[in-house]
Amino acid sequence: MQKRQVYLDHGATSPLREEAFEAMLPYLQDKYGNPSSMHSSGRDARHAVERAREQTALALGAEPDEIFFTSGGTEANNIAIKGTAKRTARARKKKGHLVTSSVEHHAVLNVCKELADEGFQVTFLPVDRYGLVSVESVKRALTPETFLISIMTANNEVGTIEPVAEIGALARERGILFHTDAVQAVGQLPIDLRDLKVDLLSLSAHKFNGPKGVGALYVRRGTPVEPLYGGGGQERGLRPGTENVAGIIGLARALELAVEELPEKTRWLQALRDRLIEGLLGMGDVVLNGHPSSRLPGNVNVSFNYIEGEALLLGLDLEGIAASSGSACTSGSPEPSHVLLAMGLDHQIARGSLRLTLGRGNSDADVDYLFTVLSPLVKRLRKMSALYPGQG
Amino acid sequence: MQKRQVYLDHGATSPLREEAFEAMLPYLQDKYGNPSSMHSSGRDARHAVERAREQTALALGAEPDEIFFTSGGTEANNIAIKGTAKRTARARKKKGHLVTSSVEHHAVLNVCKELADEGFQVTFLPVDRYGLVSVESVKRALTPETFLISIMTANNEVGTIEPVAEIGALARERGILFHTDAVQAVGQLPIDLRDLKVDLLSLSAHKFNGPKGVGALYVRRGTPVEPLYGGGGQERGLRPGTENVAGIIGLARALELAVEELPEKTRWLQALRDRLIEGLLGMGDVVLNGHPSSRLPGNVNVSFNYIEGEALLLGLDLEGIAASSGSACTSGSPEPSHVLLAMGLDHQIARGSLRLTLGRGNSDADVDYLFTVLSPLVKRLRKMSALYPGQG
Amino acid sequence: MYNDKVIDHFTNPRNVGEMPDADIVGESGSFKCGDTMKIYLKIEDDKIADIKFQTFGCGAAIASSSMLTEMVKGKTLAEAQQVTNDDVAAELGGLPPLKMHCSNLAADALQDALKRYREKKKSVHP
Amino acid sequence: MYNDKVIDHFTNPRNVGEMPDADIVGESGSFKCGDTMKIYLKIEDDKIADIKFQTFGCGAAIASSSMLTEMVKGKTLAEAQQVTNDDVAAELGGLPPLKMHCSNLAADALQDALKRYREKKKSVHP
Ligand SMILES: Cc1ncc(COP(=O)(O)O)c(C=O)c1O
Ligand SMILES: Cc1ncc(COP(=O)(O)O)c(C=O)c1O
Repeated sequence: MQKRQVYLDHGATSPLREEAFEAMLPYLQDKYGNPSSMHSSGRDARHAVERAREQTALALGAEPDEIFFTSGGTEANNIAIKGTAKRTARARKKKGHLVTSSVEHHAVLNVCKELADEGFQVTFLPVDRYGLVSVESVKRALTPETFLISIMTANNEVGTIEPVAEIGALARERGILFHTDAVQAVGQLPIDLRDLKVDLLSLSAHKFNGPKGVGALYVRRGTPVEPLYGGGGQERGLRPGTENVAGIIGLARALELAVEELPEKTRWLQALRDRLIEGLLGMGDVVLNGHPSSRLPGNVNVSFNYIEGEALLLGLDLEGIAASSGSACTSGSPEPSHVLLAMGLDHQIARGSLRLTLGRGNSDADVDYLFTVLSPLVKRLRKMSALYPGQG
Repeated sequence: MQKRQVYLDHGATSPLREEAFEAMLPYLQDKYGNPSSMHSSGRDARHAVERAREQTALALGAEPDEIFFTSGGTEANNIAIKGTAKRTARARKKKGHLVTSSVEHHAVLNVCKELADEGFQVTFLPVDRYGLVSVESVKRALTPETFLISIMTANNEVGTIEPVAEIGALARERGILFHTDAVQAVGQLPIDLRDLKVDLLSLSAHKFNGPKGVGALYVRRGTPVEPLYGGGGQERGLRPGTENVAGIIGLARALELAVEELPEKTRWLQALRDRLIEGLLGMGDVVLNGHPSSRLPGNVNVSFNYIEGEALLLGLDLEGIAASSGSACTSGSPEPSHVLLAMGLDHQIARGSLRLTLGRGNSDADVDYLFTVLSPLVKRLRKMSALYPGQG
Repeated sequence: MYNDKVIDHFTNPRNVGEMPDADIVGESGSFKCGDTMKIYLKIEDDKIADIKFQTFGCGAAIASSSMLTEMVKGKTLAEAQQVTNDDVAAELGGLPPLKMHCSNLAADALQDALKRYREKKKSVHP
Repeated sequence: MYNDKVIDHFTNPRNVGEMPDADIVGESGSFKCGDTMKIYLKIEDDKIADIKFQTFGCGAAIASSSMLTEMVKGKTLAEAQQVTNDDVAAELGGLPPLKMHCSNLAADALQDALKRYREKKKSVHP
């Protein structure tokens, strides 16, 4: 008998949706031209890439010339932060100051740490117990040398939605660049760059049912940013290299659909999420991590007291359920999730975290199945635990 | 009537081969896990990526832990050159010297120029009229500060094969790192990293019938190189970001097959190439660019006196033939190909260049068709040319 | 990349060739990039009675050359003098932005011919 | 990631639980990462007559705990003293490299128990 498979890890990556796959197909088969070639097969490819740029721009409320395709969210973040740091350092002839938070993804955090090593001033803002960055703390951190604020739109682990509209307004007022890592937010939250005062925004296709290995960086017109790579001038020099044509087309199609379906999807996703949270909290000795309301519609993150997260994941996996955890043992690092620690959770609670990220294709039946599997598993692991007081 | 389509631009990009496409398919459909996830769908993806790494290593005579997947040849070159420069500068606490050639691809040339701007010493070696770098000139350029030599395996425009075995031996003898941009060579020339004294080697899948937007960097064990991006630690930290799983699998499958078929393919490709060259030279007032014998089996590059290359391309394109040119007008830059100029061609001859790159799927019939179209086109354009002396 | 009209003028250029008995010959070109155009005019009653061109250049350069000759054939010299590079590109229905400069040589060669013609007439009838 | 034997010991761990009448209890754990194991021994004739464990830790830690108890149950104290972390991992048929350290707590807890037992005996029969 085929075991039931339930995928509750859309925050890690999501299945490529059929429509995006079909849009990509011709570009994996007979439409193989290089967009830089001037012959007709090259022009077809160029045309397709530029159409994808228009679709992407439209979906975000941007202009096509503000969209730069990259190989993913990591690259978009690196270009946004290092590219503005490089440019600003050159223009001002000194290394300035940037502000970020302590709950960013490693693709922001490690970039900022490297810049700090190179002599830039970096402020890593603390967060509250819900993972929220306060606008006040951003304001207090600013100095005359601050050239960039980089705060994520929504957190990948605990789903907390940061006050980027307010931070953007502050940045604009002070003439400081504002980058937001929206990798988890795009396709899950409404984003309109006509309103949002953001200068740079990163996204990654595989988080919204597009293909892996392709992303984009939005760069508001006039934003000073330098390329990190030298090469043949593709993406108007900001990201040279032969374009991942099929990937770009898949990204644009997936994004277009995600944005179109967003209101409807948000409704059912949130309802499913809330049902899931309620059920989990009902299991006892469980705490919700992240913000109770300012939270991604698909994100659930809880900690099970007395249990280690990897053991939970393993138990779920053996029953066909895919989830993730902020446990140190899932990352091979000695420390559990920097996000949970930054929120002030103690080690044991941080290690007992379970992240369930819902997405396209999930249903009530999946949640039911999860409960069926999880209840006995939690009981079993608690009984086994050296920390569990409720025994004997 | 469908016009005949003849693709003679395999040097720009090549069609994704069926077998590679089929190997990718499951990873674009239901095998969508993130290789960093610990659940079973993540482990499947991890397993597939690591198998692809083994295949890639095997095809090149390398060890799996020496292969790092990238988003293409451009990124591989950037990491190889900037990554060693960064590391060496840090270790030696000064900016050293590197040696490259004046006929490298822009993904090497522009990187080296940027390093020069940053204060590194860079020697851009001249080439002879065939585009060859001499080992003697490399030797003479070396200084006690030289940490890297970067010379391409084969030139993308004129197909000239550089003496990388000798340059590698020299570099090894002197304790200097050697990088080679083998983007055009992999899948066209036999490469065995057990013999070749190369420390870093770049390749790009779409040049050997793999997908676009994925490549690899070979890094010999112990080679000091630093990542350029910060992020989640993928590719053992050298290239973080969620892996382009399908792309990586397509790369490995295409490479495996290209290497397997190489002896057979080289034979027919070379024969076709030589027939093509002979026919072109027979048209009169045509010169062969690049080396007559030390040349990629699929590369033909000729200049038609009195004709501008873009006009040729356009004429060919209108008859369904895809080719490329070193003409300035194809690149939108004021100067024709830096490669042809470095070889000492005068502007007019450089602008009249036509590159025909043969590959998988081409046949004698394609070459026949080319001649049928090209002869009258060349006559017509010459007759129209303000430079043509043979009129009136 | 190019529209149908440009392709038509490239494939079937009008007024191509030399004109051994031209009243005046104009030239244009950039020595840097090497594009070169020669324009041959036959002038009767201050009108362009016949016109021919030869061009070494890309598709846009050739099409612009052809277009220009068609635009000014039969025109008075005064009218011809008004024709600019932009007019030629517009008459072609537009050119890709990167190719705009390639069309410059056409009107330049015409203006060169007209200037020479005026100078020649001046020296003949002082 | 884990082999079948590890999965089996994780899913059906042997000798789980408390032992209120244990002769000696051992503990191990890293306060840093928070893995913790308790081991309970019943000792008769210098042999491990019964053994139980409780573990807070990942799959590898739990499986190692279970494996260890199975390995030493019925063994003499002298024999049990020879058992190392590597033995446990080997008996499990290997662990992923990144997980090797997670298996350390099992043998550590046993050795802690044995050491305490020796000390306890010393203080009883001086
Ligand atoms: C918030 C956030 N930023 C950046 C990334 C990196 O994106 P990618 O792995 O596609 O490079 C991720 C996902 O891994 C993410 O969740
Ligand atoms: C010699 C050479 N190096 C590097 C590259 C860059 O590869 P990619 O465009 O895949 O990044 C190319 C092809 O464009 C090439 O021919």
